[in-house]
Amino acid sequence: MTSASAPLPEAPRAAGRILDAQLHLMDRQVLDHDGVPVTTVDDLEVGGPALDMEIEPGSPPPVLTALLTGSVLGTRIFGGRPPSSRLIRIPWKDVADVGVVVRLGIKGEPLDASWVERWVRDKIIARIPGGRHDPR
Amino acid sequence: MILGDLLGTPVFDDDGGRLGRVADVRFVLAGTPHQLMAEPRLLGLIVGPHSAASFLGYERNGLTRPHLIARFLQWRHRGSFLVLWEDIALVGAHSVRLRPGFTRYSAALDNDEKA
Amino acid sequence: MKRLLGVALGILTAIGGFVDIGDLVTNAVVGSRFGLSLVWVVVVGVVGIILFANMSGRVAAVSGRATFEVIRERLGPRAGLANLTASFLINLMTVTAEIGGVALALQLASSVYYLLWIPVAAVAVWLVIWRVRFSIMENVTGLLGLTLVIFAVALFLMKPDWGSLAGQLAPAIPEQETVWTYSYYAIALFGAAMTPYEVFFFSSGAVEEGWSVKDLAQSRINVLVGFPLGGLLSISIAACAAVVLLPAGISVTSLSQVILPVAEGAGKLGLAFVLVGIVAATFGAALETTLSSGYTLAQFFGWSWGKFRRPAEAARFHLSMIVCLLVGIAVLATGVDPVLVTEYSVVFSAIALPLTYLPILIVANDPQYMREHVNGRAVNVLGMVYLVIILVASIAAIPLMIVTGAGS
Amino acid sequence: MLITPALAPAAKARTHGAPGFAILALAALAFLTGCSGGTSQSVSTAVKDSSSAVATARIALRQDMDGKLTRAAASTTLDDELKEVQTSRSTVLKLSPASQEDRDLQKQALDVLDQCAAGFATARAALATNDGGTPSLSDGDKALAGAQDALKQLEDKVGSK
Repeated sequence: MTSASAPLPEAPRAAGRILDAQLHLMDRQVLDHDGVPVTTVDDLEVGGPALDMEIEPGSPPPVLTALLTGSVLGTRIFGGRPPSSRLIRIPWKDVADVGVVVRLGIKGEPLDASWVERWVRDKIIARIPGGRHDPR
Repeated sequence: MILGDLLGTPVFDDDGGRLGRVADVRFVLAGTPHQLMAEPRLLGLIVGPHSAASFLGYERNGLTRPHLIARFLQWRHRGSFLVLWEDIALVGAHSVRLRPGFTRYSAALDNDEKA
Repeated sequence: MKRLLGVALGILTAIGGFVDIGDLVTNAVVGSRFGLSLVWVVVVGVVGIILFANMSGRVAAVSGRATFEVIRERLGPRAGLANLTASFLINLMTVTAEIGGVALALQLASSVYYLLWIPVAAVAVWLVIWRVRFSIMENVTGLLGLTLVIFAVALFLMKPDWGSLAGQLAPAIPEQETVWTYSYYAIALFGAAMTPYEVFFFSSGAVEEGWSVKDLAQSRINVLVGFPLGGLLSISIAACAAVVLLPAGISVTSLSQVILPVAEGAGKLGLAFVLVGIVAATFGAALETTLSSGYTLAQFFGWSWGKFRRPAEAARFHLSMIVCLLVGIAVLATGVDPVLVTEYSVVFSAIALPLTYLPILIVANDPQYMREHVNGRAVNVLGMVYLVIILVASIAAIPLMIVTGAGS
Repeated sequence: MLITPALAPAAKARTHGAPGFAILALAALAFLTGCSGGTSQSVSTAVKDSSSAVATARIALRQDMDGKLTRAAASTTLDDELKEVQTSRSTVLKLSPASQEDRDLQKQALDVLDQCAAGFATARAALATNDGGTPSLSDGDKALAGAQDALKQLEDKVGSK
């Protein structure tokens, strides 16, 4: 192939900010509205295209719909696939900013992604004397 | 579909020739505007002929140091290219097929982001 | 005036916090077996930890991201998890060793058997983590750890033959040792100076204390002045062993041997100082390593973490530290020798170092994180030199461990 | 493939597994293979470890006599070093020598190590009976010095072979 060494043409200028999944999103820390860590971006969910189906020329590009967390981290490392119902989603509409970290525009406390944290807090840590003591 | 599945998937041209693997998936914030951020629309795939491993951040033009690491990773990812959504014919569970006469674009990213 | 005081305090805690059970044991072992012929490794290690701590502290101050968040983000989940597993196990070994060190020092002070002190030490560690403010914890253990200066004082009081001591400084292999044991202990010393937990703790501590770009100058002074002085402390431990134990044909295998030179030079008062110093240093390091276990896990998985939050607001972080302490107690309860655990932990530290060092080196050059505070050219040259050194040490460690039977 | 070792772990990470696990497995192997060797090798190690222990104990006793060491520290030191001698003794005891020569060596080593343990017993008793009683600290030191000489002779003998 000759094209490997010749400089490739620039892609047509896109109409908005560019985000590369791997570079800008995956494995980044997710903070909530108040800067409290919620989780990391363990994977991403895209609304299409349908697998193994010919894509009609001119069909609209799929859209990134949600950040994923929970057991999907385990399957991403070791292989396999959790059932879709077991995925913990943070919908993209709740994302406020993408920088070094991904910031949400909502509070993290009530999210599905925080249930383990809530459970450990309510069942164990808050029950130890001083568990709600403010260190400052 | 889950994006992690797409990363590392082999990419073929229309004749079945292997071009490499999906190294990254590029989005552009140009979809339906929400209250906070616009929806990221799939712009295309970054295909790496030699390695689908992470670029460790060195795909951006601005990142050239430490020099030896930058050179090494650029060498590992030599020949990587961007192929646009319009040129993708089929996304399968184990392969991606491009349309005949697809265009390779430069995969480099401008380092224009804010911290 | 207040600012000057702050600088002084920072430096003093950096010195006092530099030495832990790994430095104590490894330096004494090396001094008793190799004299001062491995001092050059301490120098290499100190320069390395300055470089590494400075980079990770800068990343934390500028971007607010601690080291393990960076590791996960750059290396991805697989290599990140491999690093987490290795770092976490080494951390656990070090927690175990430090708590054992506290207990052994308390036994030397009280003659109550060390196994009885272990639960006491572990509970004390947990209470401090649970209740005490981060800065107080740092400063108290750091300042008390300064009493380890008694090693240097004792060395002077013994009036050694300075000329022959200086003559040992050249790298040379003593006749009863082999090139393999010499290299093995070189790696152990390097690992003792550059333990990854110090970097996890340093960068997370910067986040705990809310460092910003304004604090960079202060942190640079702490590291640049405090760590070399801490390194001198390490060297004086080795020198004490080289003066008293080496001529008597003693090779160090227990903490009681580490303190004998101090008693020789400075008597009972010196003994009191050194025991306070060892308890403070190992206790401080037990806090740091326990916190580091929590930091690494929380940062990899994106949990809420930090002593600046109420425990209930960082529930998994606190739970994981409690579990670590319990595991540490359980391991020590089997009667395993804490000194032996220490000797292994420093070598494993050297083995795991590259996967922690590389992402920090890369991100310290990334303008998205660092804006204009990216590494300078000189730092990068040094950074690449150390990348090679760290890789060589990491690759050579396991073969050397096998060849030498872990240095025996 | 041309991968410089410098970046192999990081670069391969996404495609291949976890280098850390291999490292840990190897380390465990190192643990297991660390201890082996013939009779005279083991005796030599045991003798070296014990003479280091006895020398330490003698320093501790002397420092105690000079008033430089507290009782707690001195007795802890003796306990630690006695443990070292006992460990050496049990390694020698566990040896299964093949030749008559090795059996003699094992017997000799056990005798010397017993002498060491006896020396430690005297020294600890001396430390326990406060000043003036018997055995005195110098008795303890003498017993340990005797053990040290015996160790030295054995060491020379093993070394000369």
